[in-house]
Amino acid sequence: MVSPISSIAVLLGSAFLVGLFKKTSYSFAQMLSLLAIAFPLFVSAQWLIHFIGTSDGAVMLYTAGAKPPFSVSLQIGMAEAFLTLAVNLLGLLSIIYLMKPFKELGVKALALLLILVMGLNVIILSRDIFNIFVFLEIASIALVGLILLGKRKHTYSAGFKYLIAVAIISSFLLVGIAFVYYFGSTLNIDDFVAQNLIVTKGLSTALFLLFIAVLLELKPFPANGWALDLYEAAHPGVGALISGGTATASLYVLYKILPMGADYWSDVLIWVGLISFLGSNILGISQKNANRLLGYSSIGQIGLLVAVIGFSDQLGSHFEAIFFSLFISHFLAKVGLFWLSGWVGKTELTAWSILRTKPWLLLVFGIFLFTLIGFPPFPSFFGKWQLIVDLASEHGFNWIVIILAGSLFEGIYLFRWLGYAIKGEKSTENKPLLDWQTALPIGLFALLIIGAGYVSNQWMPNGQSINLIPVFFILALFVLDFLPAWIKNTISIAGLVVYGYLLYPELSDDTLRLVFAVIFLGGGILTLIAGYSVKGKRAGFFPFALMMFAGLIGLVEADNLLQFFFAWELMTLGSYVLIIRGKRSMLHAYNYMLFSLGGAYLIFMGMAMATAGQSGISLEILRTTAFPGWTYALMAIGFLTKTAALGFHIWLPGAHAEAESDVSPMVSGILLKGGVFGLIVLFLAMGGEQAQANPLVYVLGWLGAITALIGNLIAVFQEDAKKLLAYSSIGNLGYVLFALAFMSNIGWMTAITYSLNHFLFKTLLFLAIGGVVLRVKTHNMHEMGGLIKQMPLSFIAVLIGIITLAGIPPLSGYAGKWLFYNAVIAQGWYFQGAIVFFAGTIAFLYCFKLIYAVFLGQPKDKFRQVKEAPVWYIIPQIILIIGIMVFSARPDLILKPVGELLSGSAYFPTDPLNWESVTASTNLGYWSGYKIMLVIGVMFMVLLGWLLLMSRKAQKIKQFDIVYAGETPFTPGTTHFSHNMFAPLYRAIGFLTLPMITQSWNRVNSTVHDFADSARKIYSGNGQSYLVQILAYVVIVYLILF
Amino acid sequence: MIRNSFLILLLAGLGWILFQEFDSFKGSDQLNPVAEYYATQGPQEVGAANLVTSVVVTYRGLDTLGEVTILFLTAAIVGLLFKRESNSETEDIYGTSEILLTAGKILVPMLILVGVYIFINGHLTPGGGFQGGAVLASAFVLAALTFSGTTVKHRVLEIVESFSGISFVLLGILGVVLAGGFLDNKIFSLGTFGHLFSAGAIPIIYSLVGLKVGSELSNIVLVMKSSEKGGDHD
Amino acid sequence: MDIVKKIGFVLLGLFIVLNWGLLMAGIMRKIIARVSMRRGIKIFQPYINLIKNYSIRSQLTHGIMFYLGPVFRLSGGVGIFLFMPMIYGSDIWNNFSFTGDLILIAYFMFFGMLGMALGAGEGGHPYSAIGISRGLAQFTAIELPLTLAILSIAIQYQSLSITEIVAAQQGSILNWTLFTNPLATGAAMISFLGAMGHSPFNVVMAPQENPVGPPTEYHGTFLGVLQTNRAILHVVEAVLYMNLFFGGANNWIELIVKTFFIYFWSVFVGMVFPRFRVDQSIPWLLKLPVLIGVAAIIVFIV
Amino acid sequence: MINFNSLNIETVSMGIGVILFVLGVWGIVSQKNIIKIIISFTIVDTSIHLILVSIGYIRGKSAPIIDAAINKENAANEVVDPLPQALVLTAIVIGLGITALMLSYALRMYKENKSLDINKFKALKW
Repeated sequence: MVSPISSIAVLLGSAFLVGLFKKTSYSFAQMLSLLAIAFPLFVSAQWLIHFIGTSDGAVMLYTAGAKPPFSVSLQIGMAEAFLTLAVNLLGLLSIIYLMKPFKELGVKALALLLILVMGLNVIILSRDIFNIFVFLEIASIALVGLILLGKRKHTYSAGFKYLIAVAIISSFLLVGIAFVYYFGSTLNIDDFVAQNLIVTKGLSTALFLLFIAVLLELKPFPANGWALDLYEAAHPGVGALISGGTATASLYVLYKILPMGADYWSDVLIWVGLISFLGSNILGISQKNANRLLGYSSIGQIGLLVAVIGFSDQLGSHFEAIFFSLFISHFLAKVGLFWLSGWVGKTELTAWSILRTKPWLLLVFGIFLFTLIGFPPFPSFFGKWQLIVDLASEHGFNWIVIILAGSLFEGIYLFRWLGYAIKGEKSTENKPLLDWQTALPIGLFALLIIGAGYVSNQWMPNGQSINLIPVFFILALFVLDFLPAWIKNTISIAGLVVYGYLLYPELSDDTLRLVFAVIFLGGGILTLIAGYSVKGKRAGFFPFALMMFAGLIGLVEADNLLQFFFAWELMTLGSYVLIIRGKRSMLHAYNYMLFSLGGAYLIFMGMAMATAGQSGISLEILRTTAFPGWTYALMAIGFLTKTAALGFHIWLPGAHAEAESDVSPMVSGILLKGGVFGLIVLFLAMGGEQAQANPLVYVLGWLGAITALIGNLIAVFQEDAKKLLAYSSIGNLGYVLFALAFMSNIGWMTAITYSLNHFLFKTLLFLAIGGVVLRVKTHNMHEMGGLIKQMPLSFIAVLIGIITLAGIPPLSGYAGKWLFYNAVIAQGWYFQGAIVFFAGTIAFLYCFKLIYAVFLGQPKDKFRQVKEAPVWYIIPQIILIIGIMVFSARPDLILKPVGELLSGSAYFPTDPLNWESVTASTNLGYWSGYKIMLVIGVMFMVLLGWLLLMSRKAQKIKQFDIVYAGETPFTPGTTHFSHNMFAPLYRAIGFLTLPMITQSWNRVNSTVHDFADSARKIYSGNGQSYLVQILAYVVIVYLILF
Repeated sequence: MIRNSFLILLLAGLGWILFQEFDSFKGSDQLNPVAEYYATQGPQEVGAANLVTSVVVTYRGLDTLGEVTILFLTAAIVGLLFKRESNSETEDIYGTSEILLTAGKILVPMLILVGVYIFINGHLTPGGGFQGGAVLASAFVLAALTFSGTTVKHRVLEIVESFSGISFVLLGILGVVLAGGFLDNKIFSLGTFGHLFSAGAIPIIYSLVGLKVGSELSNIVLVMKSSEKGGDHD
Repeated sequence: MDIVKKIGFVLLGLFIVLNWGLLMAGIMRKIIARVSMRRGIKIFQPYINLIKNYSIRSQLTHGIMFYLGPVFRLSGGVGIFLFMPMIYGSDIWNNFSFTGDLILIAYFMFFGMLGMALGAGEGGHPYSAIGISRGLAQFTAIELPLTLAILSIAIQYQSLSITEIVAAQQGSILNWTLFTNPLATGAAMISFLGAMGHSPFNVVMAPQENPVGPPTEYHGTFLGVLQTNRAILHVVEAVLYMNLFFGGANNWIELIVKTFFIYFWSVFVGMVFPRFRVDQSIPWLLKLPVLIGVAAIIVFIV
Repeated sequence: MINFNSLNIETVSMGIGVILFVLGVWGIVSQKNIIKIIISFTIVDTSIHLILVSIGYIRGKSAPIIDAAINKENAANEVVDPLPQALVLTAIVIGLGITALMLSYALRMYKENKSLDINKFKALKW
């Protein structure tokens, strides 16, 4: 195999050679440098393949024909091979990406890049601290030169700040090395470690200088202003080199010298790293400049990596996998983002809407951001998962909190940024053209992320347990995105059908899961049918829709925590994109994402605490968790953010109302059940009826009741039809939460009945109203009216829907209500119960408002010509109506097996529902859906017939032929009483609906932003104060340590 | 005021840190193993009378390569920084004093001679490539300052430095091919200890380094000189 | 017992209830008139109105839902009758109460209201909508005390089956819920006032005195159907309260007497008290009656 | 009262080195003029060289060059540590490179906005 030394020589030699070329022969010089970097790339690749293939240990490379410690020695192992590969690839692509700026600056600049790459290679390979020092200097100096590329404003001052900072840092480094040599009498790392000297005051101080200098090279918060200025001033291509190249090398140096120091250095690394991670992510929140923001984010990510190095002992055998996945995520995503920002050209975040002109770039941007945050299926997800789990097993909970908090803050700015890109107002001026030099590197890195995701998935313990088939299916959909919508739609539906068919056998015995599987898959199919009405490509819709459904069904399938969390995040990701597709959804999708992220991290935290001290990660261990209080509380709150319980509901109305007509039913009727299922899993873990005593359950009960009341009450006062439905969802989920909290057999029957009903009628209503909105192009109910004449089918659908919603016999809604009364009385939660029933009667108000204001009353002139909703909307509605009818007539078909399952289980054995034939009974009361249906049906028909008989000669009359005291109205506008319909009620109890929660959340939000904005003032821009910060950092850390 | 007192505190802290080192520094009475190896094995292995040189050029040759690279980088970057000015021909606006002129006439050739001597004998006597190169550079600079007409062509300097740099690397690779490893000097016979033609590749390497350093240093200075001339009118 | 016979008796019972409803309406109108120093209508005026309305020739419809509205409404009334055991201990007069319990009736009340609301809505007359919105808004507040009362008696009797509740009140008059659980009765009887639509809770029917409320647009047969329903509904609701709080009835006479007084209670209050606006009635209903209801529950759980 | 007999050469040079280091840093963080800052840096640099040399010094031994004075066999007992001297050589060159770059950047900054006051270059911040 080719020795890495030769690649060093090649790089250096060609650097000297390139310096010779004249401007005229520039292109030749360029070709030469490309080849010169391609060679070491090839070498590293060769070694990496070798090490993967064989189990050989690292290989020592000696120079000057003498053994270390007398001569400088290099070492190449798996890690070195991989890191040099990364660095060399970065170098190669940088030359391509920076082709134009390089040409402006001339051959010398090419030489600089070659030397930089060479330096990084040596830093990674070398085992001699002084040698490392020399090449660190080389790398820094080369960078100082490279920042002249694509000259921007203030480059010089930024360069000077960087230089002086690096000079100080290297002075500390050199002094440290000098004394390490004095006390250790060697410069070779391995030799030093082998001696394991007794730690004297002098030696520890020497090592302190060494370590702190290397740490400072990694720009720890807050001693990093110089680096931030450089990030801002330099060409993004150079920023990529700093963030991806030098940081990588310095990180590895840290890892190499770690054994030299005493044990406490691991803790120092952890604290330094985590403080960096948290600090720079907080300060990033109020950053408006893209490049500088990337700087903040880089520093944060690198901080996390430093901490991971510090954790290396705790992580043990998982260290490589974790470090790999986190490192590769940072490397690929951050470099890719820098390159993207180079293409965007303008610095302010809002300008990134320009990405919309190149959809695939937008996709890539999304991939990068989600990789940074750590969403599946990207590598960082697996890294973070394993990291947190391992830390939990060490009871390092406060560390976990810091990491998750940092990630959350990171999410705050990254998703705002994504929002700008997807939905921000189009920038007017002409778009930059996308040449291959830009497209190639970015695209390549995006692809590499996918690959890396697969690798880290396979590498991580339990990684293989994740079912990747859906993911591959989704990827395929991305590839097929060029096809017309109806084909992709068919493929997606087929996918769901087939998957359901394959899934059925393993769920057929577990009715509880089966019900939700039906909701998720069946609902998915139905709502996708509506999608046929969309013409054109509908680019980027189906992959994410399928992602959401894959996530949901994954929840049902999951039998270990990793699978569950994977599915959960997948669902969040897909639904976020679906929601943000709506017209005015930027803010709502942002809120949705932040709440989901926060919730997900709480769930994550809970799971981690559950794994602590237990073997394996199967869902079972939730029952035997060592910290029941924390685990359950955290997870419960996490799930409540998804079910939009009061307090976490503010994202829902906008998100559901502004979404596309056929997306609203997905995210309302179906997505919310994800949270419900999560709660079910959690409550099952809490262990059935004996959990009734659990105060958490009691609190959740009250929360559910109040949510139901407030949700419904707010819905009553909505003028926007979809918002009304959205708030009603909040209320209905409140019922479900309340019923689950009973932790009793009947209670759960109620909850499941409610979930199923809510799925049926809410999907139905959203489809129907969506169809109407599609036609009349407005959400405002008071602008509609009298549409029954144009849209009879939609009217019937809504009628059925609201009868079910209001729980009026004979339809299945009543089943829920009846079970409810029994459960409440059995449980003795009378007052919560009373509140919920009050909520139920209030629901009746908005039901009426919905159907009356839209379909009845006075038709408006502008809508006289509208047609019935598209047939693709009607079909699923009919299917759903049939579903409701069947469930109403024969509730036993579903409730019987569920009941048997519950009472059969160890969880809820006592007083179940008794069935004789179709009549259900408890020890309180009885109810026979079938007979009620029969009686009412017959009676209704008889009376109808009778009326028909009596008034057979009834004749149709005109719209305005109404008894109108004195005069006749002439405009429907004044005659259609629907705006602010329940004003008296509002005067009476409207104060309950004041947006207090929203206000308090806003207050939290603004507080955080103000803090970040004032905190980042420490980066005063004065090079000297940066130096003071560095000095202070050194001194303070020293005083803390000694 | 507050800032200053804060600085005082910081410096006190820094002083405290360094004092730890000073406090635990006791000097040393005999060589540590590594140094002893250099002293005992050095002459046989490398064959250079000047042990420092043997360490610099051979044992820690990689560092030296790094140094050379750093100088190269510096020269290149300074060149980039003053691109526009550097090609503006340096016309002398100060004029040269009689003394300088005379001194220059005498000194420049001698300086060149001394410089070359220093780096050629780098393996025997104190000094070496860097020192010699520095002297050489001083000669060029002096010349440039003195005889306003005769400016050294950047092109020439560039070629010299690139050429010497590449040859340095090539010699290093030859070490891998012919001898014990990268930058091993035993590619040529070690010769008789203490003579000019001894210590294998060291004299050649040092000469190359000398040339390189000389050209680079003079390059840097000349570029800056010309730039601050050109700088006045922009 | 075979289904034909059953249906026969059900229809008979329905006929009795209808007549008693009409008659009672007439009597009440008469009483009201006399109290306010008027001669008032004939006792049989409701019959006359009904017949007149059914025999009007001209019939105008605003559309399908306008048509279905009355059917829903009547189904609501008749349905409650069907699910209500009328006479305690007789298989003949317990109608179809075996299909569902108290909860079924409580929720089936919505059925008629919904139909009324929709039908009136299609009528396209703003006053109808105004009346409905007021009615529904007030109804939410009316339901709450009733709900609490129902919960209270459900706790008391540990049953939701009306038949069992009645059975538990047999024996002495002191077994009536009225005496065993006066608080629940109190709460329920207040909400009964609202349900009956007399003053002080009759603003629903009077956006302005004429034309009136939800049925504004209705006339002829449609109005006839609505009046039929009202007659039935009033009796049946009274029967419900009778069953729950006043020991039920062992025969039709007892039923008639009890329902008369229960109904009279609402008329009595209506004559004494002035009319609430909706935004006054709701807070009022949510204060005192709810407190009583809560108390009715507390006495059982402590 | 310092005991001068105990004050041997390497201790002195080490002490001076340390003091110079602190002084240089003081100059860097207190001076406003960029050129002065650079000069302070060179002081720091030099102090490091002093420290290195004094680390390499062996009491009473001579320079590590084998010539007439020192016989080859017994070199180990007669020379000082050559390694730190080699390091110093490298350190000097690196320092030179960095200093040169600083000066050129300073020159550039001066040309950009006719000032050498470090407080005048705050365009990039936060």
